[in-house]
Amino acid sequence: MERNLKSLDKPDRNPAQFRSTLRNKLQPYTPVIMYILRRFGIYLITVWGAVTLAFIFFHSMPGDPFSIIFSALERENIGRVTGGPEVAAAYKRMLGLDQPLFIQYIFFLRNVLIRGFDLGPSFINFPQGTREVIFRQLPWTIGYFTTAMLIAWGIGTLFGALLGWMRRKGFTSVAIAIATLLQITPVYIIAIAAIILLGYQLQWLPTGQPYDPGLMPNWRDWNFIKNVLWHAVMPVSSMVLIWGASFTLGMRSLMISVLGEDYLTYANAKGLSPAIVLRDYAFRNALLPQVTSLGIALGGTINGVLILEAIFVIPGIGGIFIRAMALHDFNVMQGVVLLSIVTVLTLGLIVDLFLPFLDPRIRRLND
Amino acid sequence: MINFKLTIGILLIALLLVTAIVGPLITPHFFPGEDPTEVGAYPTLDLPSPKHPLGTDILGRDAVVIIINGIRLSLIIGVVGGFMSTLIGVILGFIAGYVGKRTDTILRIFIDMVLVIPILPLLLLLSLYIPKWNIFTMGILLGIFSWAFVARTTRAQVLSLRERSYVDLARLNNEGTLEIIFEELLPGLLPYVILSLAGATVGNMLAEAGLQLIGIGAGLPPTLGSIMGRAYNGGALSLGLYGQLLIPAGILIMVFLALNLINMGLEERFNPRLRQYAEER
Amino acid sequence: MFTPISKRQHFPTVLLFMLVIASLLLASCGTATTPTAVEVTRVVKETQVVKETQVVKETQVVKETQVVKETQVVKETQIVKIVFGSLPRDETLILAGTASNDVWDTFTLMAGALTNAYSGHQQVAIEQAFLVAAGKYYPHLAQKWEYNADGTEMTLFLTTNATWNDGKPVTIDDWTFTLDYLHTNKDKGVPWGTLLDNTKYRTDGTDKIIFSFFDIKDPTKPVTNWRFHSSIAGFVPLAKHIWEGQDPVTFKNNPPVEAGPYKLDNCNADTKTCIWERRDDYWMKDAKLSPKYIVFTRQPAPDLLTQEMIKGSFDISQLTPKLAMSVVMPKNPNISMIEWPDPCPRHLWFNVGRAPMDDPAFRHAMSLLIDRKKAGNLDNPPAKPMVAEWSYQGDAPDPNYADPADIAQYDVGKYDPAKAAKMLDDAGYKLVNGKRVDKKGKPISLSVMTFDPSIHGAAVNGFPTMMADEAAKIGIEILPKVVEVGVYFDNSAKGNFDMMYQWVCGGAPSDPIGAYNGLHSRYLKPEGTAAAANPGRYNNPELDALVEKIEQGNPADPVTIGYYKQLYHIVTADAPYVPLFFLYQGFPWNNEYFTGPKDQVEPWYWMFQFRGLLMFIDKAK
Amino acid sequence: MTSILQIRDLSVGYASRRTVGLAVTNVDLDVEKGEILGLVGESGCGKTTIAVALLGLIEPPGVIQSGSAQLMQDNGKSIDLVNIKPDLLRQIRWKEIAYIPQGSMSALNPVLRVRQQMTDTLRQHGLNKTEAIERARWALNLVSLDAAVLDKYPHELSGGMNQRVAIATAITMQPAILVADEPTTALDVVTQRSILQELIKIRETFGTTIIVISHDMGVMAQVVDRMAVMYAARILEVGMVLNIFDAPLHPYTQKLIGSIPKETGQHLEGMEGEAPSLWRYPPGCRFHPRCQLTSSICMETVPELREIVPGQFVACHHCG
Repeated sequence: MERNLKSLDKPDRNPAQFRSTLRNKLQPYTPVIMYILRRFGIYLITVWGAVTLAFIFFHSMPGDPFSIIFSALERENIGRVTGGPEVAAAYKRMLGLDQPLFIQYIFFLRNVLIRGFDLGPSFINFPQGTREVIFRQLPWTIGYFTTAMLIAWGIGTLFGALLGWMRRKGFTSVAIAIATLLQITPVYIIAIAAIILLGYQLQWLPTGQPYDPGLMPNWRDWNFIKNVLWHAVMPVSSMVLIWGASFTLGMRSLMISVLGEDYLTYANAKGLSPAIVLRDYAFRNALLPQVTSLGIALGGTINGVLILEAIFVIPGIGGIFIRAMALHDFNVMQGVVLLSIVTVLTLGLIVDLFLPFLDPRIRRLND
Repeated sequence: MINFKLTIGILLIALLLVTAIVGPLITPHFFPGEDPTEVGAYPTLDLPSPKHPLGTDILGRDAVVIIINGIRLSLIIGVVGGFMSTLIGVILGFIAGYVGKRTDTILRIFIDMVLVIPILPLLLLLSLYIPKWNIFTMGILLGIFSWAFVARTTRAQVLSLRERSYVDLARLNNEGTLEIIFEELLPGLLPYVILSLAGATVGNMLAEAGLQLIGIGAGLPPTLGSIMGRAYNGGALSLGLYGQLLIPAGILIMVFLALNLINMGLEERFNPRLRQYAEER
Repeated sequence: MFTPISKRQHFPTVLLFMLVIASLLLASCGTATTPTAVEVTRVVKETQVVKETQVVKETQVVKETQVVKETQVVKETQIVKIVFGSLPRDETLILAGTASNDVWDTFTLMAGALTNAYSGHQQVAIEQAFLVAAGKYYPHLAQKWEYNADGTEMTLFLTTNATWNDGKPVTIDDWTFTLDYLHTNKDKGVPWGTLLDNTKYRTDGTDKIIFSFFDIKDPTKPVTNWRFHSSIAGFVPLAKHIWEGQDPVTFKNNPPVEAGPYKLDNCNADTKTCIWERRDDYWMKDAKLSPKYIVFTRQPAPDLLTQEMIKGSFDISQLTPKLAMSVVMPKNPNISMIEWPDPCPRHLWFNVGRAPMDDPAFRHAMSLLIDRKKAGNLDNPPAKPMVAEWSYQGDAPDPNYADPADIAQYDVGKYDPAKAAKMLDDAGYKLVNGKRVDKKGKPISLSVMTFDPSIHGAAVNGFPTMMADEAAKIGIEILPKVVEVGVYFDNSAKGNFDMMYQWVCGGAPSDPIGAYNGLHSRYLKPEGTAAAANPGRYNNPELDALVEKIEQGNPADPVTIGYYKQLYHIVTADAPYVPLFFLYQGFPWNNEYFTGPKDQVEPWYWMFQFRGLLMFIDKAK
Repeated sequence: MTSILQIRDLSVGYASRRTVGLAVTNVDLDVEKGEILGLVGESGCGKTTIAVALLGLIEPPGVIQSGSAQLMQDNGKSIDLVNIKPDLLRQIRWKEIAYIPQGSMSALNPVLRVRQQMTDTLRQHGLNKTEAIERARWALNLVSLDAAVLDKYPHELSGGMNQRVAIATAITMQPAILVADEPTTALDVVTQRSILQELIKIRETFGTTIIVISHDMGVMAQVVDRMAVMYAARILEVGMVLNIFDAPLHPYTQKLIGSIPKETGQHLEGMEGEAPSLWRYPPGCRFHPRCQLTSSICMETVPELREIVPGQFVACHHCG
């Protein structure tokens, strides 16, 4: 070990030795590499499995979008569109929905993998493509929820750290009680409460709509951006409230468990100032697991937005999903689900792969 | 020594259960000779009055009564779903944790898959094709597709349990697998199972409510969620029927609060055992 | 080798990020981004003043008049609210609806784009041959129609001075192109795609198209069709120079080139808002188009919509009548209700393909379980019980079309559980320990498919529950089944239901064939495959024959009218469906800037009928 | 020789809801300058608590009931370690009294490199970066570790290396007193020996006073000059290690010594009964339930430490 360490410091120029030193260098990390490969393999399998699961699920749904759409059309505008069933059949032929499920599955995989997330046309928004529909609205979802999540994380981590650090002070229990209450409140209830109070009773904040209907989207115009932000205040802050609370509590318990560690006693024994102990020993060690939780939370975003987007009339993924569901537009549903699956799993993968690099403790576990 | 949080939590739950069970028996006495839950029994969307403290709903039923029934229905959905998901979750999680090795890997992958698919709304959609569609089927469906989380926590617990020395001891005394499972592991697992059950129950209640709120999975007798949803989507506030929106919401929060109190209380009681569970959540 | 991430690297970034966001939010607080009102100056009147001067000379008097033209302009200034960026409120008609779809860049009547009902394209941009409003035909792209003596041909007289909104004239070529184009693409779900299946056309000059009708099986055999005008009335020709060579499904037609009175200003998918501006070069000079701008936008959640209506931000919205009348109208005197009977009467359909619904006695019994009055009162304004598909307002039906004796005999629209029980006993549905069993001895358990109150109102949602209560008393289990719209259409088209609530459209009082032809066996499909009509799988040769006779007969002809009585008799006696009620729609209308349409007009502003409504809207004084 | 540390009547306890259980009861102890003092006893007898108290690390629920621990500084002034202002305490820590933790594997911060963990203390006590690093290298050198260790994480080092790092960290400020709490637990015998030799070396180089806390008589035998035997929060016997090993006076000590294997095949006598918990100590002499000499007095009065043989103090009614 010792010799090995020396060789780490000053590698020899002699090629033969250099190779050996190189081997020596790599040798301790082979377990890490193996771990990475294995984890990545599992990731691929999971993605594939989940996507397949979703595919089978959607395509075994009883409702068939075209007969729904056209029987609806026939009833809605009388005497204009006729021959609904035939038309529906024609469309199904056109889109290969009459093929056996396995063939459809093959095509589906090919389109998604080779043609870059091409999920065919959206049925209710025909002829628009699913990809277009989703990617046009994705930015809103990301903009709102990721921002909210990050803010919540930042605030939560800070508060949590402080609450944990002053765990013996009386007043923290109040803060904790509040946080707990917030954390357990279903987010949609907070949302509705905010709309009722701030939007409806006091009429301080705009509720829903990404910006004033009169405005034309123009991201160079400061007024427009201000308006968008102004409209974002209520949704974002209500999400921050909820998520911030849970992040706070998470960070606090992390801090407390860290504060019980031997190395904290040792740090105190070394006569370090509380500031340094807090910064370098307590916070630092509690932060990394907290990063993990952020990664996981971010992954869950898309699943979490359904109700909120519906309540705050945000033109995001959730809205599309709900409408698509109502008319069985399973291409779109599939797209959204696919997106969320990949996001969740990828973030999980990133966390699993990079945390060891950030947190030596975990690296030790893997070796 | 009695635990404050635990007591409060249990009291809240008890209160709720009593309302859910006894309520429907009492309410008829306040409406002699009429059925307050009958569609069109009274004018629709009436303002609160001594007779109808929360007014009437869009189908002309007394709001108080349908909220009380709503508690019952929501609880049934929650409990049925809770049992369902706990059953599946615990079994799979247990297998994954106990058998370990490749089985574990495969099951874990499967669990992750189910966890990432936002399957609940789709399910409610599908449910509309079920000919006999009632709260029990609803609960069961919710359960069938919300077991993954339970499975994950259970697995973690089993993993930590089977490393305990007494289990090794049992192995060394070469007890049979079943003996080990039933005498050593399951007793240790019980607290988590109970908590998962409670958690899953409340989780399902809230999930149902949330979806009802945005009008997915309509077509049930009025659960708390659909009462809330109809109030919100029917402009209850402008009409002055605040209660029909706020009270169901309050009840839902209360349920969740109670559960968390119990959870925390138990943690304080058997600290080391449950802390890990708490961190899992 | 691996350096641990240091707090200095990522911790302040989070802080910084938060600061930025926070400051932006603060910066944006309370800033009004659009002007809300401006001062405009309008010329109110111009007068010419004539000046007369007299010049007197010694010798003779010459009177010369010199006319000095000078205009004297009286100006007055007033404050005008500005909405949607730059539109003066008093010239802008704002329609708030439940816009939901995601397509906002396609302006065609084809396929999926048709589900985009709230862009305003089909309301104000397109031009139809005739506008149908309040039962009258108003000539637009066509002037009139003439049938030949035996009704096998119809001549359509086109308007000649019409122009597309890109300036090009609307010619007969556009018409013929459209007819063929739609027919060739008929399997893509285009409107009027099947028009030429049993019709051929020829042109006569530049302003006449002659349609002749033939038997769909044997093209050489001419048939009569006295109702062709009603199917061609709403016809919308496409601009040949735009559409030629385009695929009807994928072509976006953006910006829309149409012959209608309004041009697209812009559409916004995020806020689901479209702004339309009146054409200066609109060809029909005498058309009454009061609003200069028409805005279609999405309405917020009910409580907020209520606020908006009180503020008068919208001219019409789909606010529930209850809210409008009890909350909005007291606070805003300008709001008045437009109420009108929904022209599509509501029915309870039976899946005749399934037992025991295949038994007319059973169907009548079911009908007797429905307390239509009570259910109707759930709605506001209350839905009126009805006895005939086409008898608006639920009055006694026109004796020319229905025999009051039938109504009495088959107690149409009656509520009488006792009698229902008796009928069931007589028909052999015995009570076995409290449960009524069908012919096979199985306890009867049926479902009634319907909607959530938010879709078609409380009455529609409530009656199955009432039915269930009554049925339970006589030992039949009925499960009300509330479903999503999509599931509903899927199930109804595929006959996947026991009983369901559905509406029957097209029963015009003068010629209610639309109320019956949906029962024709030509639509019959096996259960499980989607059928265009006749969801109940009803099959009755007698009815088929009558329907065909009426379809070919001249509606004005007393003989044809005679058939209606028989038809009504069959339907009431056999009850493939039973009438429930007429719904009364009610929308709040804001009279502050534009006075609302008359009550008899349907303010269907989410459909092409709105174009007809426009003729009844005046600028408020 | 002058005593550098005088512990007088020190009582440290742990507060439960109702009572306070004393983990250290009225302990008097003098530590001579430059000696290696051993503090020995079964686990849970309060020896570590003493160390913790000396380092001022007692945190709730722990409380210092009474007593003092006077530390004589070179300038002749003396500081009471157990009741001292936090900031003053922070100053003298590591400069006057340093600490070698028990199980340094868990005592070193896993996410910081050794470099930072060794230098931040020095920086705290006013050295600049380069000086600090120099000092760290020097210290590591002293415990015969390669400077490359500086750039490693604790988990990349072996247990022995971690222990050396801990020692090196402890001596960076050349403290007057060094408290080594179980310095050799969880180490293999060879490493144990070398670690102990490091301690001796340090004493010889700087004349540092070292308090070694251990339950392992073997350790005592190897390094300690004087040792104090603790049982149930009290000190039973203090004396030169050689004397105690030759002639243990207190029955408990006798048993402890007796439990060390001397030559193979010799039967080891165990000790029946077990040490009382800090919640319920027996009255009188706390060892009497397990003592064969027990008489009525043992059950009533607490024996004082008495100097039986010169330099050897014993707390027992039945000695001498």
